[in-house]
Amino acid sequence: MRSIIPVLTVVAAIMALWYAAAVPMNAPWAYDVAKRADIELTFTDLVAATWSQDKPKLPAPHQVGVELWETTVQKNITSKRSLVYHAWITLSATLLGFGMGTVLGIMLAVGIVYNRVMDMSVMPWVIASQTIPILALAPMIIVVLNAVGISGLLPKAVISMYLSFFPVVVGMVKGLRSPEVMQLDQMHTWNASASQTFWKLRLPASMPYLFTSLKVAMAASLVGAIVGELPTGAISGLGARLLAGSYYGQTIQIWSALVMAAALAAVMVALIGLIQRIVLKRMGMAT
Amino acid sequence: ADDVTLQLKWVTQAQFAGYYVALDKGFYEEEDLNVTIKPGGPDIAPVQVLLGGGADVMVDWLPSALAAREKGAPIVNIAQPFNKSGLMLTCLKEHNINAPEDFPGHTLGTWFFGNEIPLLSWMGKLGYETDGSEGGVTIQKINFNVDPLLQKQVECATTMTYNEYWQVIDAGLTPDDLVVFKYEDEGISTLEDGLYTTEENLADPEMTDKLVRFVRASMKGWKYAEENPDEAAEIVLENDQTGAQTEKHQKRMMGEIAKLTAGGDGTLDEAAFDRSAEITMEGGMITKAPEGAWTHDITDKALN
Amino acid sequence: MTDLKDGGLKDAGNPAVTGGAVISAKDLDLTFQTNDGPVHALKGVSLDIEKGDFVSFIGPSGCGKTTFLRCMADLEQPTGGSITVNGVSAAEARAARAYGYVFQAAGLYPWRTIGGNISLPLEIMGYSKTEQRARVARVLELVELAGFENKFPWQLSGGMQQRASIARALGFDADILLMDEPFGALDEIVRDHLNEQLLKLWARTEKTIAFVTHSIPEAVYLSTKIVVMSPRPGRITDVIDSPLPKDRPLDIRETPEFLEVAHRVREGLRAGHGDD
Amino acid sequence: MTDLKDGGLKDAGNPAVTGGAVISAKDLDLTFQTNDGPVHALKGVSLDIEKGDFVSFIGPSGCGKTTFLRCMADLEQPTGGSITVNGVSAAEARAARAYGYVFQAAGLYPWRTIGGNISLPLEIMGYSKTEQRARVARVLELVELAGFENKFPWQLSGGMQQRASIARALGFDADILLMDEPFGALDEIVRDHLNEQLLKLWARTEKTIAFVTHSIPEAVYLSTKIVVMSPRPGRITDVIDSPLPKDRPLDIRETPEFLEVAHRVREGLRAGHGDD
Amino acid sequence: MTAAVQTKRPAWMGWALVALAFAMAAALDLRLVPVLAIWVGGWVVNALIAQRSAARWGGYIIPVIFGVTLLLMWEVGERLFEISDVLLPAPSEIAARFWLSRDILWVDFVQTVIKGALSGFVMGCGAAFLLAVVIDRFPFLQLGLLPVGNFVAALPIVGMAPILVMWFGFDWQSKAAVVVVMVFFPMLVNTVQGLQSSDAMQRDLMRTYAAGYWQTLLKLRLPAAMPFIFNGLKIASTLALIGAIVAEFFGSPIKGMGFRISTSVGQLALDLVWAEIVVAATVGSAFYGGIALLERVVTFWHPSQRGRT
Ligand SMILES: Nc1ncnc2c1ncn2[C@@H]1O[C@H](COP(=O)(O)OP(=O)(O)OP(=O)(O)O)[C@@H](O)[C@H]1O
Ligand SMILES: Nc1ncnc2c1ncn2[C@@H]1O[C@H](COP(=O)(O)OP(=O)(O)OP(=O)(O)O)[C@@H](O)[C@H]1O
Ligand SMILES: Cc1ncc(C[n+]2csc(CCO)c2C)c(N)n1
Ligand SMILES: [Mg+2]
Ligand SMILES: [Mg+2]
Repeated sequence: MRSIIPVLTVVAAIMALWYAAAVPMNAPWAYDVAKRADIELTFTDLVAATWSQDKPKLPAPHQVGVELWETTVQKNITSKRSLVYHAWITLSATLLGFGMGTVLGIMLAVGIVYNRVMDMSVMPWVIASQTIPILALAPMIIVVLNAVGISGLLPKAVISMYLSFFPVVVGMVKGLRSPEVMQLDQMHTWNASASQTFWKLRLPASMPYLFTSLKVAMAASLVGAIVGELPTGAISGLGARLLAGSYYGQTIQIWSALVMAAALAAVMVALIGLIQRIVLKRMGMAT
Repeated sequence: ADDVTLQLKWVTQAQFAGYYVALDKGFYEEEDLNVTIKPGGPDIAPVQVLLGGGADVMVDWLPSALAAREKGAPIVNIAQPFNKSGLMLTCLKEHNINAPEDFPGHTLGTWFFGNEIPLLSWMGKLGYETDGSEGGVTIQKINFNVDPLLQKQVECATTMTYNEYWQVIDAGLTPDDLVVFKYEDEGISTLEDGLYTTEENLADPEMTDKLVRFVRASMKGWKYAEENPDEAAEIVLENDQTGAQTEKHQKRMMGEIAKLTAGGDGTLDEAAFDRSAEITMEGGMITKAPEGAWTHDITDKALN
Repeated sequence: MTDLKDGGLKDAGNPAVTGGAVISAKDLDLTFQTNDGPVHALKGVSLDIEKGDFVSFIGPSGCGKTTFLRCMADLEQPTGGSITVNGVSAAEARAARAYGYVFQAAGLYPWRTIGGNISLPLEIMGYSKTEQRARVARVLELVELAGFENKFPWQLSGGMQQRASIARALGFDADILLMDEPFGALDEIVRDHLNEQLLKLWARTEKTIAFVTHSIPEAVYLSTKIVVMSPRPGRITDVIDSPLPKDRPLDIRETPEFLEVAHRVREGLRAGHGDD
Repeated sequence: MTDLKDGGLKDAGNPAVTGGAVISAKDLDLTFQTNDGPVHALKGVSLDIEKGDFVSFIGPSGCGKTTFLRCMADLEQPTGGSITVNGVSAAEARAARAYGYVFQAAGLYPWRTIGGNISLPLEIMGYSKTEQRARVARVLELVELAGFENKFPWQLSGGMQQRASIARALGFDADILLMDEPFGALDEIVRDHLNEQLLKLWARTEKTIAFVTHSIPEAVYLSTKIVVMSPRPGRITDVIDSPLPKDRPLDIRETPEFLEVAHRVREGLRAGHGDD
Repeated sequence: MTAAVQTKRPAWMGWALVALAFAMAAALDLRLVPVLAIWVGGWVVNALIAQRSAARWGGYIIPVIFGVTLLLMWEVGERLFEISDVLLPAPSEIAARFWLSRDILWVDFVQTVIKGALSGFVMGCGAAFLLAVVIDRFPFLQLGLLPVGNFVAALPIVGMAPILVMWFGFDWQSKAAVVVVMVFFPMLVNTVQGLQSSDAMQRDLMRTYAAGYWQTLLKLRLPAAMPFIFNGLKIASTLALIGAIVAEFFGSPIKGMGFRISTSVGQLALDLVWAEIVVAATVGSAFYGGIALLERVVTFWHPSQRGRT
């Protein structure tokens, strides 16, 4: 709560900067238009012109705001022109991919922690997999899945999964290894089985790491869903909006889709944060 | 009903009105077909979808189809609804480019994905280097929109008569501010939106039969669209799932598209094919004249 | 506490006890391989601990006390010699849950309450819920932490955490207790109190206890046998049998016998230090 | 060590010393606001420490010993009363680098070697490189860690780390030493040795020392004055002036005077415990 | 020690599982059998090595064998299942293309990695580091900037890239800008957290010395922050390369890895696409590995570096 004033200050500062930047960035076009119409621009004319272009290089905040308002509040949410509808499409792929990525990530992490061969062989390849540009792979993934008759939500979710399992693996390997030697020795003195050690020690000890990586994974998953929406053709979802906006030079539409995506990510991450706080509190680990 | 899946080369827009009209007006149904239309996008190569089994027919441009064929993809043109090219190069007048002689020293933006071929052939014909060296031009890869032209990052940009050109106009420029070079006029046009399928499909009589019916219904759709452009545009808008298209733009696009399909019945014009293949070869996209890359079988059966 | 002894696992490690020592180490060697050469943590260590013995280990830092205890607990594999616990190998004794171990640091799980921490080994060993509750209550009483059952470890002072960790090791019926400096973090008064309690528990239950400490008075006050160790390589330099009676009020510490034993231990220790 | 005293900053905090106590607390209050209500860590604490005094603080866990020391060091702001150090406010004294502080835990920086850790305050206070080297060598000698200069903290046992942290506080010329249970992790022999060394240093340099401990014999052996504290709220319950001479061999601990003082301290402590 | 906690399952259970897998594969498609056999073979070899050697070289050889196993499965599978080269080329074809196109790959590498990724990485991480130090000094900024920063960091790169290309032009500058945006916040957040990670006692110690702000920063907070800073650098290293490549999808001069990948897909030159992917993965892993190595040197004192090899 105490951060409200600083946040508002920073937001205000960013808005001011944004408005200011819009002027020089959109000015060349404004001058062009003026020249063609053969009029001289005063400074106020210029500012007014740069903040109200149809296809600005940098739209003014209020333009994005108006577009957001018109495409969310003023549209029926089942309409194809509603940003909420597209956000929902993207969100469903995001959540599915996030779920799959989390499960895959945890399974890999358990394998790596419990199996020496996996520990030594898998990790470098997991890292390498993340250095492959996903935008190059995404179409192939879509096509291959298409070929075996899978289309719609799942291919996008697979790409989400591809991006989101990585932070989970890294975090969970660290987390599952976070119990101290002494704590493991204690389990040993009680002759606890491997599964008892996992459920009663390694897993609870890894919780803080899990939640931190889940937050990163959620953001990555959203990016994955959007990337997955590009090569499936501009069908629907925020990615399609970005794409369509880009083909028709609709900067404002791009920006509003962007802001929507960021807001979506922020909400989901905040949700994970909330769950984290509840779980860690019940575990007595809240800070 | 028999299932047929069509893979488009681009997003849902009036460029593909014929197919959407056939779907919407029940022409496919009349042929006992159950057609699915898959929109395309920038990163999807329809050939891959076709070969991967994700589609039975695709819309593609001839140069990229020939290139794919040479790469080992056994695809064949079965019909050619577009008999004119809509490709052109649009320059801002302020850069003083009024004729091909003025190109040297300027930056020309084009889409890649095979769309650069006609431009490269053209430059080759004009005798200009394309690497930005003295006396040549600079070729710049641009995204699929006209921003680089408007932002003056390039001086000329590839546009389609039916789409990007009008985006330039919508941005506030007038035709007087522009100089356009139509590929059709420069004698370097290649065949655009045609229908392609695999050799494997053609070897299968059942499949051929489906394709015959598909082409017949599609051409019916095209003719309907030509005659009722506004209604066709409405149908396209209804099928656009992004909700990003505008009515004004699609109606105008349909008007332009009709000019490209006018006068054709879907049968491939061999002369046009040979010319396109030659230009593609000059551009270096293929190395030898293609063989068996087209067939009249389907159109012959469909139209009689 | 006596009734606890009737619980489940008491007999598990007992078969061979009648025959000899509860813990018997013969010529034990343990060498750690480190990057700057081997460290001889234990060398030629032999010791027999009889049933009901209270044995203290004392010696300078790094002399191998913890290592020796860990060998008994099968937490460390000796590189030479042999060790048996309850007549079987240390590993088998561990599998039979023959001992409770109190580590040098408290090591409570931060995500479990004090009660949850104490019931953890009970859960693992499969005690029933009601049995768990009963035992937790009893041992909390013993270490004077009743009422703190639902607090989390970090809500307690260092000394209280240490006591909770002792309670955890007492919760189940092991005949052997291995304790590594359990009272290090406590002030003198609390320490005296716990010393008394431990002696009482030991007298009542006839457990066998191995106890590491840095405090000479504590070692003398508690033990029937004091083992003095010396470092580099870690070895036993002296084993002192205490002449003190089994029943020991706190003020026994001012008797001449006590001071005499303490003096002997101090001399032994000093000798070990001189070795360096 | 005496020659160290000629170094740079000796006079910094001295102006008012002649007038009165080196450390003077008057009616000190310190209340921590926590989520389940205020904790009165110190309440109405008044104490004068004269130049050259060796004052020990003893009391049950949580009675405010550490808090009191932190107030002297300007690491904690009292919520009431006043405290002066060297006649000026604690903050000014800190700025003048009037004291060295040994924390309850060693707190060495893991990325510096032992030598690097000891020279850290010297770097900050602007000693020359050669001076730094000389001082590091001297204090390492003092705590018997010569030869470990280039080891990293985690390569040392707990006791050695503790000694390094003591050495760090001795490296520069502060007239006041504030030590919070510095010998907690050490075994009896080493502890005795360091007790002796500390007494010698104190006698030689006439430093003023405030020293927290849990051990009654240690408090009695070292101090000219023993302050017994009691918790909830933290306050001083007894101040005992030691009748022992300034020159104290180790075996003074077996004299009746010594035992008499120890007894008095124990009684005071016990009374504090009874309060709960 | 800890390894002993894991109970050993009898060996026959493992073999029974393998046999079952083979039976199932054979039932599905006979061609799956050799593919599976390669997998099992590679696994067994690795298991043997892992058991034999706690030694260092095991750590290098095992991932290599694992990778070779995957490649072999790919190659054999590709041939057996007769997958079209237009969909997925075989590793041998990719290798051949790699060799033939060395000069193209090199030009692309310079354009994308050196000019785009590296410069963006340095600028982004450098700026984030400096801002983190400033933020750390002014808690007001920290309270305000970090939540907003998290929001900005969530802006999907595929949306940002075209905008940045529009702003900064087609050449490497816009690629660097994309990289800067991508690496900025992970680095910022990690550094800020790192600068706060010194514990209370370590800071109190500095207070007792009446150390100044800069002394505390240099001698305490920065060293203590290093593990976190390296975490940030590691994340940034993989992001940098991806960012530069992705940005090229949205406009570029006619060279660069992203350019090549996108145009080659259009031309169905999938072997060249994969050759570029191989370059990207190799460079990315090497970059990551280099930073991990540096981390080991700089933060040798941190428990995570001391404990495990
Ligand atoms: N895991 C290990 N690797 C290498 N050396 C070790 C290890 N554990 C202990 N040592 C070394 O073995 C010797 C004995 O250590 P041990 O912990 O048994 O001492 P200790 O008597 O318990 O000391 P303290 O009183 O400090 O607890 C020491 O020199 C120590 O450095
Ligand atoms: N930062 C803090 N916030 C809240 N309460 C605190 C804080 N620091 C200390 N206390 C409380 O103040 C009281 C005195 O603590 P202090 O650390 O001074 O005790 P101590 O006498 O040094 O105990 P010990 O012997 O365990 O070191 C305790 O009850 C403690 O819980
Ligand atoms: C894979 C691929 N994507 C886009 C185009 C170019 N193109 C064809 S139609 C069209 C729409 C014009 O409004 C565009 C941009 C292509 N040839 N191949
Ligand atoms: Mg020990
Ligand atoms: Mg304290």
